[in-house]
Amino acid sequence: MTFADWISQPVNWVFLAIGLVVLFTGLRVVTAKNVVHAALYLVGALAGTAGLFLLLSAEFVAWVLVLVYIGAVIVLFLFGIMITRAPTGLDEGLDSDNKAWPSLLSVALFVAMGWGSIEAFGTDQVITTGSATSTELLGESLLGRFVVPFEVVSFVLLAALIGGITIARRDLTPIEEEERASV
Amino acid sequence: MIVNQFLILAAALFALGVYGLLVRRNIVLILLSVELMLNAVNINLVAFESMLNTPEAVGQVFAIFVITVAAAEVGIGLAIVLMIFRNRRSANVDDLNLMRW
Amino acid sequence: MPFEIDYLALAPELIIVGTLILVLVLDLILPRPQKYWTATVAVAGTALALLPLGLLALNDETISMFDGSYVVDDFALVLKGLFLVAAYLVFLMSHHYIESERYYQGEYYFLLLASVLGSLVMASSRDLIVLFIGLELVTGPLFLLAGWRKGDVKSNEASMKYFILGVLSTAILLYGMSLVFGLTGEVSFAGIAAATAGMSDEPALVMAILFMMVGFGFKIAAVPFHFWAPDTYEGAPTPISAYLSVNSKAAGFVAMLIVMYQALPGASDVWAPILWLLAALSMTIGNLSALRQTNIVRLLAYSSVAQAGFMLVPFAAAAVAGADLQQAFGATLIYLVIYAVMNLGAFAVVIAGARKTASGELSRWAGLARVDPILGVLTAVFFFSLAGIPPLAGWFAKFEMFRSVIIADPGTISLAVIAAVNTVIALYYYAKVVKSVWLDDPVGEFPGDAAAAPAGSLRLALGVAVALTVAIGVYPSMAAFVRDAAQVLATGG
Amino acid sequence: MSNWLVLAAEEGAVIDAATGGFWADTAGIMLVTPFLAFLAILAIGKRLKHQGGEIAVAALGINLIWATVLFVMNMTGGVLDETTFEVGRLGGDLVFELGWVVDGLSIMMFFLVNFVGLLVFIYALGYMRGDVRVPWFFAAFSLFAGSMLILVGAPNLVQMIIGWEGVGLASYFLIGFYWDDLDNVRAGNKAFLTNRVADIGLILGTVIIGVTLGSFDFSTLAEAAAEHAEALSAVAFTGGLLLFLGAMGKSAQFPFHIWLPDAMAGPTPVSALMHAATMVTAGVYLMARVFPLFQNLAQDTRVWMVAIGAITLFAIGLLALVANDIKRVLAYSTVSQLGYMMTAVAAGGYTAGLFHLFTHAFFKALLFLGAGSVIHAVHSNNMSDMGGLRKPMPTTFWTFVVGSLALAGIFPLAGFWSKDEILATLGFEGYNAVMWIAIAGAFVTAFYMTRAVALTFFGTYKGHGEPHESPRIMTGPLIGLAIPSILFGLLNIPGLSWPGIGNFTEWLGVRVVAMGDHHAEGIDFALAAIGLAAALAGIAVGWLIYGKDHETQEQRDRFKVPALYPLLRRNYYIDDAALGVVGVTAGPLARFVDWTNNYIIDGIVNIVGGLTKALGGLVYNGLDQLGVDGVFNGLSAAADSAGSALRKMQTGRVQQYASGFVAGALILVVLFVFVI
Amino acid sequence: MEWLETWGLTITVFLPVAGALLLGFINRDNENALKRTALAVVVLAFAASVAVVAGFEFGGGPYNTYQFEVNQTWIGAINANYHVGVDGISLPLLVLSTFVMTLAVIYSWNHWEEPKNPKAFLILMLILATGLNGTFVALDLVLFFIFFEIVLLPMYFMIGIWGDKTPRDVPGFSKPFETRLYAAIKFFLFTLFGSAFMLLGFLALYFESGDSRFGNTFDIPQLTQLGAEGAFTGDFAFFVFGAMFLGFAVKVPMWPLHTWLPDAHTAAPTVGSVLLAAIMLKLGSYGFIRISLPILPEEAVTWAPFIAILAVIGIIYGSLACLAQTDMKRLIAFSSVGHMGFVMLGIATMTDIGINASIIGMVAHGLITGLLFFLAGSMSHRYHTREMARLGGNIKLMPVMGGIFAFTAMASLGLPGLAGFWGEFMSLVSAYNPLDGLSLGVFRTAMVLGAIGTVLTAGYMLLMLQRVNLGEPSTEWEGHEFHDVDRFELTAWVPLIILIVIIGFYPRVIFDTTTDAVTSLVDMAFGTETTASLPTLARGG
Repeated sequence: MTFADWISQPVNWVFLAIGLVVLFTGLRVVTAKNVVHAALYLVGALAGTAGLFLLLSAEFVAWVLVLVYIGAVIVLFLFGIMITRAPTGLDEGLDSDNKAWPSLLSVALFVAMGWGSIEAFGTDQVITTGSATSTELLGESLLGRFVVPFEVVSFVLLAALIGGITIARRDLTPIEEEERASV
Repeated sequence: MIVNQFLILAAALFALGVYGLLVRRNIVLILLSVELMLNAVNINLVAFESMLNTPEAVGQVFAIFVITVAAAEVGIGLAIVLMIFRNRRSANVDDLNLMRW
Repeated sequence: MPFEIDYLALAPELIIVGTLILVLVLDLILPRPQKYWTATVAVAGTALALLPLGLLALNDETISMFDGSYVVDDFALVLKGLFLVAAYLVFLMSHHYIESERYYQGEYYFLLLASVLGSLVMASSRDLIVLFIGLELVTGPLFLLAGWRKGDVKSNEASMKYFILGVLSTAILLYGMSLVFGLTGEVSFAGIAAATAGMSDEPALVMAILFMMVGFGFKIAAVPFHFWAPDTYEGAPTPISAYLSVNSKAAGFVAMLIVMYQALPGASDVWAPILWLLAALSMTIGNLSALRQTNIVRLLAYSSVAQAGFMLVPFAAAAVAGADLQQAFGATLIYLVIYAVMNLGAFAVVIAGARKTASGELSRWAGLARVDPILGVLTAVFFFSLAGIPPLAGWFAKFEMFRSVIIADPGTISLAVIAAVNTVIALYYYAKVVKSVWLDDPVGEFPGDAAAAPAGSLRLALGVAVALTVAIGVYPSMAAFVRDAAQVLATGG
Repeated sequence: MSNWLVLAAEEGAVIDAATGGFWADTAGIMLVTPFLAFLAILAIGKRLKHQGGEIAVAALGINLIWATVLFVMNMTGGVLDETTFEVGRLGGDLVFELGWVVDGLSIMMFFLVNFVGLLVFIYALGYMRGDVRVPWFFAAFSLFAGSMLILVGAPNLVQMIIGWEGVGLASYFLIGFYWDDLDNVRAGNKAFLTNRVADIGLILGTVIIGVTLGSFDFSTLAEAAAEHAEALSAVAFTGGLLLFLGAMGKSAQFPFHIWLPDAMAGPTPVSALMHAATMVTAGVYLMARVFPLFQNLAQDTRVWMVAIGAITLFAIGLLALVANDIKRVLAYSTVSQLGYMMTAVAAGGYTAGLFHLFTHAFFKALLFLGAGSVIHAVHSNNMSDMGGLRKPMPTTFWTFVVGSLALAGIFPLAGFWSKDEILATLGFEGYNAVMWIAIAGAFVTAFYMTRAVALTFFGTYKGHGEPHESPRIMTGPLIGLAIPSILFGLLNIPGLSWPGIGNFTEWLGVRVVAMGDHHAEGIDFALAAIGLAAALAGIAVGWLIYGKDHETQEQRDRFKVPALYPLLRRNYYIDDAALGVVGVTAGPLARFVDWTNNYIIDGIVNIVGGLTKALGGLVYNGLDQLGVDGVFNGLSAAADSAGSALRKMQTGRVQQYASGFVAGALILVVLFVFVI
Repeated sequence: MEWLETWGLTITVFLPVAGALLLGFINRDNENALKRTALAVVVLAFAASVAVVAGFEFGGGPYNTYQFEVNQTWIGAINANYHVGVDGISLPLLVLSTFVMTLAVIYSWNHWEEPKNPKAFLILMLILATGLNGTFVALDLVLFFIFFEIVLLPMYFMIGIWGDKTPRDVPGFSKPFETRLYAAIKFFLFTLFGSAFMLLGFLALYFESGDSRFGNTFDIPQLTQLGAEGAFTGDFAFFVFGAMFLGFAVKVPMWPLHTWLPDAHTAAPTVGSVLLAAIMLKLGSYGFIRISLPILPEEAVTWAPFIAILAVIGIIYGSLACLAQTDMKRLIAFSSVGHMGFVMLGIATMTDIGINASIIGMVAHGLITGLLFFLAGSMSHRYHTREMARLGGNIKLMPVMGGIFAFTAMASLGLPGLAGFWGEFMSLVSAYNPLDGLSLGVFRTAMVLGAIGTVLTAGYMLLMLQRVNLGEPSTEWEGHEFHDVDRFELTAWVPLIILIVIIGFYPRVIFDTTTDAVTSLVDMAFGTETTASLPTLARGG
């Protein structure tokens, strides 16, 4: 199919719009000179992604993305930024001076991946049956066939939680422990 | 819509993430870049899913798992950042080169 | 649709789950002086989890659950056994180490148990998602445990490096998996195997395999994905380094084995050459780097890189027409088991030695055997075993490894020669350790409490390790049952 | 050993021989007793009166009984027997055997070795009294005799080698007997090594012949040679030449004679035994043992052998003219006499050569012992310290004169007959040139012996102290040797077979294969006369030059002049024309030979030795330590540096690790996706 | 003796290691108990080996039939068995091993190098004994490999701990090493380098035998059978032989793989050098005879000239190197290179005579060089130096020791009538007429060069005697009181001397055991009965 046929489909305009947003914000995430801005740009990128998911009629995943990331993760990030007192203003020292290698690598990586997928999938269509994937289906497979990972992943979270706390918390001095014990 | 338009977008995001991971000094920003990469993966999965329409929507399930794990990663990462910050008053990776050869 | 669940088959996992919850609870209620109970519980739990394995081993029919995404067969059992025994030894090593250094104990064992759980799950996984989650559960806690010596910046650095590279590898791995999914529309290995049958010339598939290999390569610390290993091993608490070098490496290998032999047997002509290269690189670079190490832990780190290379060697044989896949598969597996035993032993020696020398620097270990001959003997045993000198277990591992690649094929033969040369290089630095322990004159007094014998638990660990090392070495048939287990899986190939 | 007799009978040249019965069967005792003596002396020698000397004497005494009995039996009947034990089978039909063969040849040698040996031993009892390490001396001495006997009794080449090397070893011990002085040790080394070099010939010859024949036995060799076996004839030339090479070493043939003068470092009795009966005769004996090989197959080699022998007998004889050390004079003369024997044997004069060997043994031993007795008296080897000794030492003097005359070949002493026989053979075999050389040699021989006698016993005494006649125990053997030196020539008068006992030729004839060598039917009086004349001329000239004693230093230097101061000498000869002739001929020639000896041959040896050592140094320091070893060190060093290079990669910066990570992945992609 | 049949070898092999365990329980201060136990153990092992000799049927059967055979499953998975047995070829070496080991223990009774610690030393010796004995009786490649390697560790420690402590510079390295450390590591690496390839070769055989009637097998007799039937040929076999060649050649050692030897010998403690020279070097040449030749006959023939050339280079080269030595022990060490050169030359001829030569050469070299190292050790023990320049007149200071030294030197230079002669002479004999089809040119040149080698040998031996034994003692020893040989030394040495003489004059003691086995070996492997000889000239009568 030619670019003309492609662009003639309105849905692709939408895709183009969202895609550009995602790309732009993504670029800013890795280039922004201000930490907080970077975090906020990530919000943009994720939101865009959610949009794409909607295009792909994966609503449930889209909302999960929004909730988990924009709801939790970003907040977590901001906390992290605050606590570590990363310079919230402009900061030239955010990036390492040597950018040539990384850019080269990432471009090469992009080329390789892109080429590979074009080779593989050519112009395969995305079939969207208007109706979104039913949440029920997801639920069944999550609690059915994928119940093991579903359970296990909870341990991942639990471990991350407890371990994170233990690692991140300020250790008590022996004296404080005495008090703690006496109470 | 063809699947490749999503795939290439994802590839671009992934590459950006890699770039960030290699360039950023501040550990928090490195984490952000990692999120970009994982996100790219999600795009792939979902796009594939809607291309293949597997009976159990495996792709989307996979994506959900990835999101969850990503969240956990962030938690772990930030905890480590805090610990380091507590000891070194800095979240800069360049300062972390005590150990070499 | 409801699934019937065989709880006996899941018993080991369930027992571990129970144990780690119990550990959490105990950690909450016990006052600090009594917290060492958590260790005891952890050890007991691990030991207990070994029982159902025995029962399952007796009836050798394969139990498959959840659309075959979770399977308990001999192969899985062997690996679970390996993981549990290794974990058991690590716990024994940790006990005194953690307690004496006043680290958080409850959480420590909790996280370690979680990681063990992950490895158990992974051993049974026949499905990309389960595999991925399993791996994450293995690795996630370790990111934190690597930094467990919170006060020590080296430890922080260790965990940071491990973490950043870890997530990078995870991302790449996932990208690969997503491609596989996209190409096949399957996540179950059986399905993938069926779908990729004639697809080996598909660049996307090659790329996918490569990306997944990057992920696994990170876990097993294969060159060029090994950079984290030395730094992390050095910085992390020694028992964790031991765990990293054995369990998490083993986990990586298991993942690789299952994926390659179960999901992608058809594409062996793709991955065999790649692994050929990785093997050669890992052996050579790992050994050469190890030559110059002065810190014994870093030396072990590089040695584990090299050993990973040796374990990869048999994979390369899989591509050769008419190669005995079971043989190759079994070789890696046997190597894995033996390596686990002797490497844990080596780390145990390091812990015991560090208590005497209060240093990981080889120079300070000089003449250690003078004050503690037994420790000296153990050092000799484990390091020579790693070097592959009969009649210590290591020789049989190397032997099997060579055996799998001596096929009339230039590729494998050349790899065999590379391996042979590397064996000699490796010898040099293993002997160097033994040399400084036995032959060199001590530099001054040993600062550590030179009189202090290793803690009881550590002694037990050493005892088990040395017994296994010698026994397997003298009567390798002990380890041979692993091959039978291997057949189960490799017949797919 | 039936086949021997059968074969001998076929050849028809041999009187039917008895097997020798008890005495032949037990002849092996002779090979053993000296070794028992060796051990016994080492064990208890110290405590005995003569410090073990008596044991040695006893051993040879016992041997002499057997030797004599067999000798007589051989005279009367002829004895032919072989006894062997298998000591090892190599697979194939190659077998190692030890044992002893009793036939004319070996009996003759048995008698010679034991008789001369016994006398020398007895002499040594006196000579060595009060010397250092006497037990060790007699032990080694017994070893010397014992090894020689093993060599003589050898039924095959391997045992021959054993005895051969044993003799070499013993000579090494004895020459280096005064090892406190490293010069003597070096002399011993020189002797041993020179022999060892020649032994390459013997060993390789043995190998070639042995393997070709499938047996090392002399009998097999003789039979094969007699039958002109083509397999043997194929290797005959090489093998023969190699064996001869070995013989040259032991018999000090030119150019291997270099070790002999140095061998004088040992005590005089050693020299006596070494030159008379044991060591040096071994070469000739070997040639005689394998004679059939040369007789029938290896004719081409004989030319060489004759040439070598001729050079030796003349050139080395000249050396004796200029030597000052009396023992050296005798040593050179021995070499020259060996030249005679070798030439004879090579020319086909089997009997002639061996007969000369036989007679020479007696008078040469006599001369050495005489010299020893003189040295014993004046405590110096140099004739410049002697002179006028005939009065204080009559017995020594007369016996020495007898020996000299015998050596010079004066009728009717032993030497005359044997030398005449050689000349006759040479003439008969058509080696006329060589014959004339031999005659010239006879002249030279007489010349230097006269010189020796004159300088030693005539004129005035120039040494220190008051020389005395040696004790009875030393003079006794002198007399004991003088008698055979006079008489034994009669044993083999051409054409004369003594009733009942026959003659030397017949005794020797008792062999596997008759030698068929020429034995003159009668005396060739012309030739005899010429030989005798040459000898007499030699004596005359010698006496003219050295007879009168001159008192003043420069005058006494006169006899040294030809050797040392050419200018002086030429002036000197001007005022004495008669002597001038000899001077200008003999002098330069002698000096030339002397020079070649010292610079060319000896030089070569030294250079070779030096080079070898240098090469050793090169190989070791250059190659081994740097090269071969260096490779190893280089490799490990390389691995080492490679290690340190890799360390650079481990910068400790996580992001560089990460880039390595990604780069690695990418490279793999490029490699396996795009390249492959 | 049914019992002996089954247990004889196993006892000989494993008694020492059991003894080592036993020693482990004895207090290290209780020196006498330690020594007595060790002695008892080695004596028993020796007795066992003698019993084996007693029960041995001489001249029995065709090649590849073994006596006292035991064959038990060991590693079923790879079909590797505990298969041991002796034949005429291995028997003498086995006895040599147990015998020398006994003497070594006796000698070490009152000779402890620094740091003393008899317990450790004895334990190492016993482990070593097991390794050595085992290698000679192993009939399974894997088993052989194991024993072959076991030998390494004790020797490594012996050299490394009790070795020579003087520092020395090593080309390529910045800082000087202590000799012992350098030597130990070097020895270790060289040998393992070789054996790594040897293992590859074994495995290759294992796989190649896959489609044979035995299936994949490590069993030496079976492989020999196959080899004789021509199962292994072509490039494959060529490389296999090469791999095994590396393994064995390092151990022998053959030029240019020999450089570990001088360092190891020089650095090792006396007993260490003795065992190294007397027994360990034989493992390599034995491997050639037992494994390389019969299993890969065709390749053996292909490689033979190459081996012969290296052997001869070794002979000449070793002797030349000896001439340049100033260190007594080092000189003796280099002499081993030459002597083993003769052994290898014999093997290279692929004839019964040659192989016989090599075996008796091994035994003789074991006895003689062992004794030489004993002496060198005892001397440097007394003089505290091995520099020949500082020695001299030794025979004056210590007559008995000097005498024995002279005797041994003479034996070592291959004096006929002493053990050393037969090996050298016979390998020359065999080299004159190698196996049909081998280049006469190469081998006869080798013969000549070898003969020249004997002269050089004599040269340096005499040089050594001159420098060490003869002349006036240097003034620095004035006033020193040197005690001549003590009774332990005598008990250790006299048996060796006697054996050297006996073998010298009556080599049958060896040949009667070996000849039949060797002849049948050559017959089986190369299908020829013997070196060419003239039947027409078989002795008449």
